[in-house]
Amino acid sequence: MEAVNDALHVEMERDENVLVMGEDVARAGGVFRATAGLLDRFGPDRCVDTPLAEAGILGTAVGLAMAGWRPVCEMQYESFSYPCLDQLICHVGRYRWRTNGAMEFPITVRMPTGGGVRAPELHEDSPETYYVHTPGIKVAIPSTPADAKGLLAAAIRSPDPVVLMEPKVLYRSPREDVPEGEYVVPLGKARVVREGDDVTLIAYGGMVAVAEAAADELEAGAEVIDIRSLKPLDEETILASVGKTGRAVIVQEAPRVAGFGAEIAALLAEKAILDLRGPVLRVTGHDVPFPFWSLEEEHIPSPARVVEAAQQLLAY
Amino acid sequence: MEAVNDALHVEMERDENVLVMGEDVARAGGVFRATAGLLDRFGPDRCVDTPLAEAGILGTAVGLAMAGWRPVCEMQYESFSYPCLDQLICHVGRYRWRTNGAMEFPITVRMPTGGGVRAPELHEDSPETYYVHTPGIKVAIPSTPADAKGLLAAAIRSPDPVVLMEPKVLYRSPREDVPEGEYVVPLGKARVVREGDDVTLIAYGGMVAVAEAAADELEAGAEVIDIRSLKPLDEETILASVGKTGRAVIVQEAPRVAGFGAEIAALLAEKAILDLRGPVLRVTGHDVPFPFWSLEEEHIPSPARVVEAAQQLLAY
Amino acid sequence: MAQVVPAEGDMRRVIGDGEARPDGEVEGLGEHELLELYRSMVLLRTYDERSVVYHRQGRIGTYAIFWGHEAMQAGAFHALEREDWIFPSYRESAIGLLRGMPVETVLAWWRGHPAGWWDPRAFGVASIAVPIATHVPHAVGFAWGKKLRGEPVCALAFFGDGATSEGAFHEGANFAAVMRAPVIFLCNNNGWAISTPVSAQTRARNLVDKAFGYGMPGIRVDGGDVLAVYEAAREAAARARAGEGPTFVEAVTYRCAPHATADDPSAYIDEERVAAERQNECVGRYERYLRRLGVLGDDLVATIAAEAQDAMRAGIAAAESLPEPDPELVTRHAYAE
Amino acid sequence: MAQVVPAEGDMRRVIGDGEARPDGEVEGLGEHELLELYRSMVLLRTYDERSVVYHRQGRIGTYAIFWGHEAMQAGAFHALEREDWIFPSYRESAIGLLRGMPVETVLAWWRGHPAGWWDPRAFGVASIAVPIATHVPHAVGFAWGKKLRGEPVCALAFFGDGATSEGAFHEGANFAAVMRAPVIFLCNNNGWAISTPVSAQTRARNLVDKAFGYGMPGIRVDGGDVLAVYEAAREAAARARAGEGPTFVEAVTYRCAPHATADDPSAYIDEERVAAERQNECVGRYERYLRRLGVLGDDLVATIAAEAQDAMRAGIAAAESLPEPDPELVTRHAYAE
Ligand SMILES: Cc1ncc(C[n+]2csc(CCOP(=O)(O)OP(=O)(O)O)c2C)c(N)n1
Ligand SMILES: Cc1ncc(C[n+]2csc(CCOP(=O)(O)OP(=O)(O)O)c2C)c(N)n1
Ligand SMILES: [Mg+2]
Ligand SMILES: [Mg+2]
Repeated sequence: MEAVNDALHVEMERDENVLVMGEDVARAGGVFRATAGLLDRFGPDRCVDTPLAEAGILGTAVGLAMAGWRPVCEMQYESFSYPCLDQLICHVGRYRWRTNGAMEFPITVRMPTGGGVRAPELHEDSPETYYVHTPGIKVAIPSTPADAKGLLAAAIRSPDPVVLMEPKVLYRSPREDVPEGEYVVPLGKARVVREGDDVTLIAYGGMVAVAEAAADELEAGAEVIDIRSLKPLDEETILASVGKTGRAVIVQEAPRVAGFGAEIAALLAEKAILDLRGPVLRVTGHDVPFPFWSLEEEHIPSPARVVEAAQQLLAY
Repeated sequence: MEAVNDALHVEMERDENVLVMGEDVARAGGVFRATAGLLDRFGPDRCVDTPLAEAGILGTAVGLAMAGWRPVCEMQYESFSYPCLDQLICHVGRYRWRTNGAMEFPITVRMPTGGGVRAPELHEDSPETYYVHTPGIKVAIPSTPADAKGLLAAAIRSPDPVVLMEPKVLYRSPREDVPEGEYVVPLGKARVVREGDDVTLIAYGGMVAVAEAAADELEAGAEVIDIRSLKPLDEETILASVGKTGRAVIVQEAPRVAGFGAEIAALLAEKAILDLRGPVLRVTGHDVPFPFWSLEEEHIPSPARVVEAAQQLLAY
Repeated sequence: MAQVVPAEGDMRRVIGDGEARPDGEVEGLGEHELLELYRSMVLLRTYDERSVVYHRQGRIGTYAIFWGHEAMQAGAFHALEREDWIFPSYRESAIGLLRGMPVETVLAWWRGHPAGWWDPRAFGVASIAVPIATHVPHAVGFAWGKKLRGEPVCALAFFGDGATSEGAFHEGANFAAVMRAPVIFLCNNNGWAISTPVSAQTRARNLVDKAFGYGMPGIRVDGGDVLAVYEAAREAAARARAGEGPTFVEAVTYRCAPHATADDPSAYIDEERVAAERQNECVGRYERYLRRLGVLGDDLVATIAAEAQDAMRAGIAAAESLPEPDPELVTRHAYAE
Repeated sequence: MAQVVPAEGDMRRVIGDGEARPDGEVEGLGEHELLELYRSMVLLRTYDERSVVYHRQGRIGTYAIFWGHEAMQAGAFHALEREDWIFPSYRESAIGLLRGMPVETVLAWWRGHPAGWWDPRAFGVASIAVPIATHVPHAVGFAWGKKLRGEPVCALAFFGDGATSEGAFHEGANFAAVMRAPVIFLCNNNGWAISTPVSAQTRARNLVDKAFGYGMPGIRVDGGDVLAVYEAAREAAARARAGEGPTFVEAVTYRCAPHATADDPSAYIDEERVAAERQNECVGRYERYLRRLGVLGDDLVATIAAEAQDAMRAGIAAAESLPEPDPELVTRHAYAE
């Protein structure tokens, strides 16, 4: 969280066209404190508390971009970004194309994502599929504080609209040292979290830690890949790893059907078919609404479920 | 189109709780004439011209369902359904679950879908992924007039919310004989359009005709499967076919990344890995906004592109 | 009479200040009804105060405090008939108690336990709406649907000042007016949307002015005056039942507690104003009114308080003795089985 | 002066009827400006009538007719400065012509050719908005953004009566009022949203009444009176530049043509009303006014008509001689390259 706040300070300092807007981002500094201090530092013109209307936030951001600004919109929770899907699909992802590439729409949409925080309903969704499937949009999801800073910087500097989803579990992660000052993690590059020769565990966001925990438990050598940038996707890194291990387990918190894990599986079924020594397995959330939190452990993929899938592959 | 109109007449006749609502559905009988005659036949209480507000249409439909109605909402074009994604995700797909299964929300959302009709932008999208990925929602897409009637009847009778996407190209298809009176095509059953032993062409909606055209051109025996019901999905029929042919080409008009075709590929990568004699290939729209119509043939999968993919597999 | 807008600028009041402003009275309310209103307010107040304690004790999760909004909630509630439906936001999470919903059900909701869901038909209370304003069209559709069936039922939707900025509120309000749906839009203007003051939410003089744009009547009342809220809601319900369509009621309150247990208002709120508002809180105002009227004394006050305390003690005990939810439950109820 | 609502019920008019109602005049408009307004109206009228023919001839695709809306469009346009931006709906597809956009560009749009896209910065005209009301927040954000930069620029958004039912309109209008964004909301109330009459769209007495709920001034004008529209828009633009924020202008017109070439209104429209409206169409009204004023005669009428005809002839020729779009284009421009 400090990492996000740090990135915002650095990027607003660096480019006076960067403007932060959203519900409760100024006076309160954001319900997760991501925008704390920006109002005092950059003033009410560049850190704006908006009315309570998400589609209005993203819709006016399109106009702000037309006026030369680089809006960074905060959606208070991922589920409250649903009202702006209309603007996102109809305009944010299409407007550059609509000008034959003449105009840029450097809009960043930040939102917390995922469960595991014991909150009421609609505070724990993982809606990345809606964003990834939308043309003209780029999507990134960090799994470490450093990436949270670096990917946000990349998103803000990107000439294209980027949806940056910040896992809530990450907000609670222990302060880990994050590079000082300007720090950019380019979009489109996955991260090999740890190397291994026997099975590839592919994850992103909050599921990276789950994959790592599973890797710890496995006897076999597990390679853990953090996709990090869902769109554009770093196919190379994924294919190289599966080319080596021949086994892939994809971990996704979102509901299973048509989740982003399916795209990874489809990629492997198309480009790694000869490498695969067994089925491509997905460990995902169920095709149900995210449950009441007393049941959330049953829904969110656990290290045990990932281990089970990996062992099934290793024994295949 | 007559098939849809026929189904609405039959189902409204059969169940007095069925209510049709939407923009221009009553006085004008729908911009595609799908609801023609309903106002005269069933009166203004059961065929309602609503204000121009899609989220309002679906949001009030939730309340109408609570009052015992079975609303059939028309979205004038698929792209104009985006404003109601918020209601769909937050409420339509969740409310039954929210009552521990006590209450039913038998809401049908009809919308035209797909391109090939030389219309201005945002009249030719294929947004099924947004709906299929949403828990609590069922999705069906007919490829024939008979299925258009039967699946709509099934949707209206379903205790669960169903999004029914009607390919616009189908509206223009020659009047083909459709079963008279009550006719229901159960959700969850795919259709084997034609049998073949060498390669399976998997498609739905407007792409089924493309797959058939490709099958005509192919020397080899192509089996064409019309998925028809995307959720629930008839895995059996798909797996049986690929088990036989060992080769699969998936045809999808929507943008490629995280499209529904990826889910089919993931299914095969998980459950048909030993059957596959080559990669699972997807022939899809590009990851761009649906183009201006002078270019639409370049975007929509063509029989030629499908043939090329199939031949690549056969030569693999 | 509900005036066709532009609505009166000042707020309607019934309860006096015990000094300059004399007490009024509401026609048709006898001693019994007056005390029922009081009981409801005390139950809500007790529920709220206990919940904040339970949260501190880690016995429930994050909780949306409604301290000071009891008059707005109870006043509106008592204007309804049993068949009427209520569409609450998270801010009215305990409104079901007034319809006999078990305390443990509401506590279970805040404990993240599936026993916190109920069948809306059992109480005429829809599920607690978490996404702002999205439940407004539900209330409208329900009311419209009942009207189509010829049933003399109306719906009441609770929402806040911030909710009026959402498209969902706008579309719902417009549908209601066009369909002449029997709905009461009860806007709890507590001055804040988390840290955003109503002055940063709209330029309208008053939120009730929004009614004009929908061609519906609007009433603005002192939301801390349970009798004024009751009278306004009763008037709106009468219009609804008479087929005259929806009414917008702006109940002016003040959020003199944090937005929720997770919130720290010190960064943005005026502590003095909060202190003043807490001084003038609605339960005390009504209690003093009833005492002036002579229908309430120390004994009854004590009895009613004790009843509420007992209900809460039993409720939390029941909630805490609920069995752990069956893990199987996680995959159920999304679809018909 | 823009009255702070509730807005006047009747419409503002300047042009008389040549009989009982006398002609008025607009301060600051000399003969040159009056004729410029006329030229713009004739160009728009010619564009529209030719387009309907081109459609019948299969030379363009489905087309949204704006016959009878020329006064509303030209009047609003001429109240703007060159730096101001216009956010049109499909109904104002040709508004760019008044800023020098080539006729073939607009025709290419209706021909489904990528040459139909333009760089909004080149003309201060945003892309044609297809989804109803969703461009309203764009205009607001642009105006707000320019204001933040201290540039004295305003934005004008055209939208219809039906658009006022959408959440996007509501959220945009509210943002504009709160941010005091220099925006002109130009609502073309032509009585219909395809087949839905405005009476089924809202219960508001007049659409301009909606301004009240946003705390912004509203003006209601006869949309067939180009001078009345011009004056109202100029007044709104002045307020915007003076930092006084947005204004809602309801231009009352009538859609006396099909919604689009694909539409057959016979099922729902009152043909007599249509005939009457066509009788009283806006170009003729203004032409008669200018003749009464003595600034326009047969020769000039003929010249201006010929100019417009020539522009269209050249435009369709240029559009039809555009090379087929490069197939490669289909995968381009969604992302930076
Ligand atoms: C669509 C949506 N956006 C944002 C939120 C986060 N949120 C929860 S409460 C709240 C403020 C609501 O203010 P108001 O409508 O005045 O109601 P109050 O909390 O004051 O009762 C916000 C922004 C939400 N729940 N739903
Ligand atoms: C969000 C959205 N919903 C539906 C449509 C389909 N549609 C096109 S024009 C129209 C009617 C618009 O009426 P109005 O706002 O009065 O503008 P007018 O066409 O009269 O200029 C509709 C419903 C659309 N384009 N966008
Ligand atoms: Mg509030
Ligand atoms: Mg109109």
